[in-house]
Amino acid sequence: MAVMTYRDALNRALREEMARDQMVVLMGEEVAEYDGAYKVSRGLLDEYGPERVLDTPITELGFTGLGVGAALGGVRPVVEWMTHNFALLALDQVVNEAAKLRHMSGGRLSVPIVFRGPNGPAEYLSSQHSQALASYWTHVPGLKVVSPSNPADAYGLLKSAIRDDNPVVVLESEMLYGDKGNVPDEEALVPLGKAAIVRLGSDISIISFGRPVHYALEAALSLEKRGVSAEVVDLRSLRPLDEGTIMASVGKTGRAVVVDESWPAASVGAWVAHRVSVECFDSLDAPVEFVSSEDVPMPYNHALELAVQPSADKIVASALRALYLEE
Amino acid sequence: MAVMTYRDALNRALREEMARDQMVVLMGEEVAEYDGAYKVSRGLLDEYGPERVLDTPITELGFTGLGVGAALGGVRPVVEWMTHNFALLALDQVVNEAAKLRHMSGGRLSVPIVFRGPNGPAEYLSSQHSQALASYWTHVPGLKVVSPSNPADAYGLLKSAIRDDNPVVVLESEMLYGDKGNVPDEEALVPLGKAAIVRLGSDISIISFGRPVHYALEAALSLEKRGVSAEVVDLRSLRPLDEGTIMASVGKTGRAVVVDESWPAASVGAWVAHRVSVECFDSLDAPVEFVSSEDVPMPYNHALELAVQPSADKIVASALRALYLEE
Amino acid sequence: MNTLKPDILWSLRREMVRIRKFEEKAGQMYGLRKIGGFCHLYNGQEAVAVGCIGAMDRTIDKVLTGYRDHGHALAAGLDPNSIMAELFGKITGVSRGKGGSMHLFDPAQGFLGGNGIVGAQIPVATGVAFAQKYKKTGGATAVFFGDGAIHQGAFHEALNLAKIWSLPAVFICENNQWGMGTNWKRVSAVDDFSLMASAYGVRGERVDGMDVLAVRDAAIRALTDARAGNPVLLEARTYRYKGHSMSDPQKYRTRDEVDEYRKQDPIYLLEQRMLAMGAWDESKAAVQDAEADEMVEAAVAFAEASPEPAAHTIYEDVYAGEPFFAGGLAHRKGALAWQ
Amino acid sequence: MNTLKPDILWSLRREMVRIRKFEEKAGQMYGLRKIGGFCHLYNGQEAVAVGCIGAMDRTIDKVLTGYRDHGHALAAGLDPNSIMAELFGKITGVSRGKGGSMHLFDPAQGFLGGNGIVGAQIPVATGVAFAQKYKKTGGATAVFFGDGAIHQGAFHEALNLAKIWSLPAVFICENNQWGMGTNWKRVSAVDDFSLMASAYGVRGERVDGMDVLAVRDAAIRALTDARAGNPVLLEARTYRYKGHSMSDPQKYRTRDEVDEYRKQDPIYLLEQRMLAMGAWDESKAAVQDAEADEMVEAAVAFAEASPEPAAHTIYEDVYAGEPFFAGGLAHRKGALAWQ
Ligand SMILES: Cc1ncc(C[n+]2csc(CCOP(=O)(O)OP(=O)(O)O)c2C)c(N)n1
Ligand SMILES: Cc1ncc(C[n+]2csc(CCOP(=O)(O)OP(=O)(O)O)c2C)c(N)n1
Ligand SMILES: [Mg+2]
Ligand SMILES: [Mg+2]
Repeated sequence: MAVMTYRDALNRALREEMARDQMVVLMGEEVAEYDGAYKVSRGLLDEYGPERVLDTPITELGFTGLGVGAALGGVRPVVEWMTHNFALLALDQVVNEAAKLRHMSGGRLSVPIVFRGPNGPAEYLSSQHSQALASYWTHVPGLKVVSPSNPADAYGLLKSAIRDDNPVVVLESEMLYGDKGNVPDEEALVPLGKAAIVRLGSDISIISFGRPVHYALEAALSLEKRGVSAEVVDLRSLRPLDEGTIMASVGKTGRAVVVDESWPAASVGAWVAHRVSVECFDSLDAPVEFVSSEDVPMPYNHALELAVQPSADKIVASALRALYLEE
Repeated sequence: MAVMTYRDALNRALREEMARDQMVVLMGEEVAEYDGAYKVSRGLLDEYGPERVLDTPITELGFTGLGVGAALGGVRPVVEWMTHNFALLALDQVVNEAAKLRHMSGGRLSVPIVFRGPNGPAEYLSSQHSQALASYWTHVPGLKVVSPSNPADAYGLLKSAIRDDNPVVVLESEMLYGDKGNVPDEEALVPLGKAAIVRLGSDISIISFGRPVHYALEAALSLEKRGVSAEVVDLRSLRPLDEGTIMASVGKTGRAVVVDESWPAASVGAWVAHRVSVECFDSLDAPVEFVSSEDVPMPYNHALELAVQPSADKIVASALRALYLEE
Repeated sequence: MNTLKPDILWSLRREMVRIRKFEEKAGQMYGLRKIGGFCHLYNGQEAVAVGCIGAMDRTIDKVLTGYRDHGHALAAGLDPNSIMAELFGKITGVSRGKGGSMHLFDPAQGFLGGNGIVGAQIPVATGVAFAQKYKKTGGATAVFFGDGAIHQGAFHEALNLAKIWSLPAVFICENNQWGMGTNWKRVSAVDDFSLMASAYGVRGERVDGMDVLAVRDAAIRALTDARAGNPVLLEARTYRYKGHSMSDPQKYRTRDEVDEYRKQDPIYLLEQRMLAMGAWDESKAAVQDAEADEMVEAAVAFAEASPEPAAHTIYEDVYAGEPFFAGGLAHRKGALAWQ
Repeated sequence: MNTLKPDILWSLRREMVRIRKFEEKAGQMYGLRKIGGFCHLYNGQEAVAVGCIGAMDRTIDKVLTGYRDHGHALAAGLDPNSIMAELFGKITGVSRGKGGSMHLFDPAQGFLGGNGIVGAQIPVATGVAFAQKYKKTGGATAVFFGDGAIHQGAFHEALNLAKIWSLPAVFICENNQWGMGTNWKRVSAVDDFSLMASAYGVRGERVDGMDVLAVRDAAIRALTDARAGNPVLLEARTYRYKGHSMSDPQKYRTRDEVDEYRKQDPIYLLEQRMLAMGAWDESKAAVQDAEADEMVEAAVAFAEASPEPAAHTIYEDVYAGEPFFAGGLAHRKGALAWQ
């Protein structure tokens, strides 16, 4: 086990997969000479050269589409979006090309590609640069979607994503890049489609993914002080969704809080909450609580932007409500 | 009351609003000389001239952004997307510009614009041309979203959308353009944000929007034959969502089927189902049923494409399940 | 050009006739409701696909196009039976009945579609060229798109990428003068698309798209440049005889305009050329025509006789590996109930 | 150019000095963590905003730009106090603390932002020009964007639209030679962006972006053309002295390169010109400098003294009319708990 940052864990995954398979290339804005806007690709240009680590112009639609074509041609591209906010410009190539080419061709084509970059609120960036866009990808059949919350998962999920023969979207979190955690010394893939119970508990299940998993863990600690034992489920994979793990947890606890840092309507969190309400109808002792970001664009002012997002306090309040322990 | 098609009702709304307000213009691919790909704008070029009815090049991002700027400049553009499928290319301008400019400017800017066009499955078009994309717009604060299911609502909602000072997305349905219905002779606006009970019932609430409302009504007839009284709620407006009407209906019936022709995950339908599960927790006698399209891209083959979509039969089966009357 | 061997001329004619007859039949079958949805015919433009694709090395080169793709698919050597079966939505279709007219594919023939989003194939094709360069296959990629598509941002982004990365790509704008009901001049700031090449430092060339030999020559030059890492933009000035798709009443143009272009029909033009060169043979032509008729009839018979796809195939071809379903098996059961 | 009245020269100098000093102070305040996030300074590029915007008719013309917008905002006459307050995230900021550095706006000054999505302002500005034409205001719109932004599809689509609809728009590419850490030549197929104008049949012109008088002249010509319905593309070759944003370590370039450009500093160049023309006055310059210092100090004092926005303001400015919340009031209560 080595302690490394989320950033370095992603870097290690890229490095190892590029060493393993000559067909893996990395492309995106500033990934090469600048070592990545968030330094995820640090050193890769030096190690693998300009043919495999490519700086693109600022043309999200163009280079995303180019990646899709390269995948059709047998290359296994990792396309970095500087952030998911900018990927909205490339959405058509992901939704209408990457996700559908296998299907439209009756299975004759394969699009082994990874789209990755930071998603979700950062700090002091206002509304165009601080959005959690998981739902845009999770909505779409033909894509797989993962969202690691810690370095080991970042490492293991990115490796699995690169080896998968489907287009996989990786939602990283800018605010987690500097976070440290244990990562196995040996190669350790995390399978796509498997959630993790990151804290065992018996009274309530807190279900989340990405950065808010940390708020959930914080909330669980607070709740513990009040005598409430909270289980925390880290979805890790949003598509496919590991319903087995989720429902087993809620089946046991009888109560659930779902946490998603995106806007509430038509979100991944609301989808998970809906599925829990249906599948655990008979075991639920209270309505499923849902903590999302507020239904507003992100403001620049720091106090306001914190107020807009989920927090440990909001999760605690929701959990207490679900437990009918509201103050 | 006059009987007119959904298409003509939209046409009438455009015509009247253009007559009422000089600032209303219509732009999009083929809207002028061709009278619209689906003939919604028939005759408007002749009536209002090429300065107010403009054929654009096939540049969804460009002309959508141009519309946003025109709205900032005091014009009230109606931007037609030939279909919502192609609007994915323009998504950035809607989500990052239209929806956020008021907010980012601290309320100094106003973006009075309507984006409209057919959404949802058509026939024999395969996966790039047959998608129901309501969730992409409904997810986003700063936008309003409506989805008329009949000519009177098409007329009244489009008029309200044009008069609203916010960006409004109108989801029409290609398969409904030829449908006929009564439309009042006098001007009749339908307010944004109000659902309609289109059929009264007491045993179960079927909640839908757009084209599947017709399947819901069909299902209600079948259910009636089995002695089940189904209420049908037509959401009409997805953002804001009329939770009052929805919850009152389910509060009364104690059972709900939500129907959405989009893919299930992170969808509007799942959001509505989630909200019902939470708000009606104490009155629900069964889990909320959700009938969506299958979680696959749309195939070309007609039998397959029908199998993928919601249908009256699927709704009936779900309703019976919710009533514990499953065969 | 005049030094072309007669068998090449005959082969160009053969390909064009096959396409023409296939499209006529497709139109008929659409009328009989055997084919549904959008069906975009290629009549009039045959010289472009045949001239370009005929000049390519089918073992290493790749072709991509838009939704008006029957002609390119045939020129690329796809099985006419499987194309027709695809138009009929049958399981024996090139895309198993999932793609239909707009989405023909056959990677074995280097034919990668068949794309319905105007302009979207341009960056994708640029990526295919990237893979060719990366894997050092020696191949080049030709991508076809319309006069309407050239204004899409995707074109601009892709050409810049192709140039700065020296990709083996040939960009072919088939200017058939109409983008649906819009005459190209109404939506274009320039009246010669090959001019746009200068914004990307690539060579641009305009060619008579009704003249298959001129197209072939231009394609050979372009492919040579592309293989050397110099992408090229070609504008092929051509014309479509039929409506935009089968449902288009064509009120935006006159019959005279169409007739004017029919006088420069690409098949007719080639035949005149062959006659002038002394390479014409009436009976050989008749045999070609009869073979094309047979091919088309056989394709229809094959499509008719082919089975519909089974209901469970809706869950296939979505993912490599195990399929999965949002919302679990309940949805799956619901859908299969119709069978 | 040499016939310019001295008061115009002095006013150009004043504007550039104000921007330079404002940016220096903004940099300091960032260091003190009074400002957060991305803060893109304009030092070195002052001649572009001042030369162009100074040539505009502020009663009818409009300006849009990207995220590097302090300079344009000041040149457009926005209140420095409210700009600094915005950078501090205060309720007195031009955008009520919601936009921050990248999103300055003041429609009263014809200044419509302040956009964070590279290239997105180009179609929006084209639409503003559309409104000017539609409403016959006589005004024109200037839109600024970087050497990185010019490759975006949005540029291509917008220029074509501006030309075919004869919109009064001036497109100004501020080629400061770097898009973050990427030298413009590495991602561009051409080495002169004004060439790209030919793909849209518009006039293109390259101008020395360090020379405020040259920029002003080019802008006057361009605005005249634009008002007549002929959009123009200008490339202003310039340079940014600071990192891309405050967090950029600038490893991609040498100090020598920066120093080389500092020798052509736009303020210094103008002063030399004034000296040569006999229009220089040391004491007048000192007064200008002192006034700019005072302006900046006052702005900081104003920003410091201004209150933070109240928590409930997160729900404001989202919709015209009544606000509403997906998920109802529960969410709303949750958020307000922090206060
Ligand atoms: C992005 C997008 N916008 C609009 C459409 C609808 N559409 C299909 S074909 C077409 C016209 C294209 O014209 P052109 O590029 O000249 O090709 P042609 O049909 O003449 O071959 C349009 C507008 C689409 N399929 N995709
Ligand atoms: C669509 C989009 N992609 C990427 C970014 C991240 N980004 C912000 S500024 C920038 C560089 C832009 O360079 P240039 O256009 O030359 O402008 P400059 O910063 O030099 O003024 C990038 C890549 C963004 N904000 N938007
Ligand atoms: Mg065309
Ligand atoms: Mg730059």
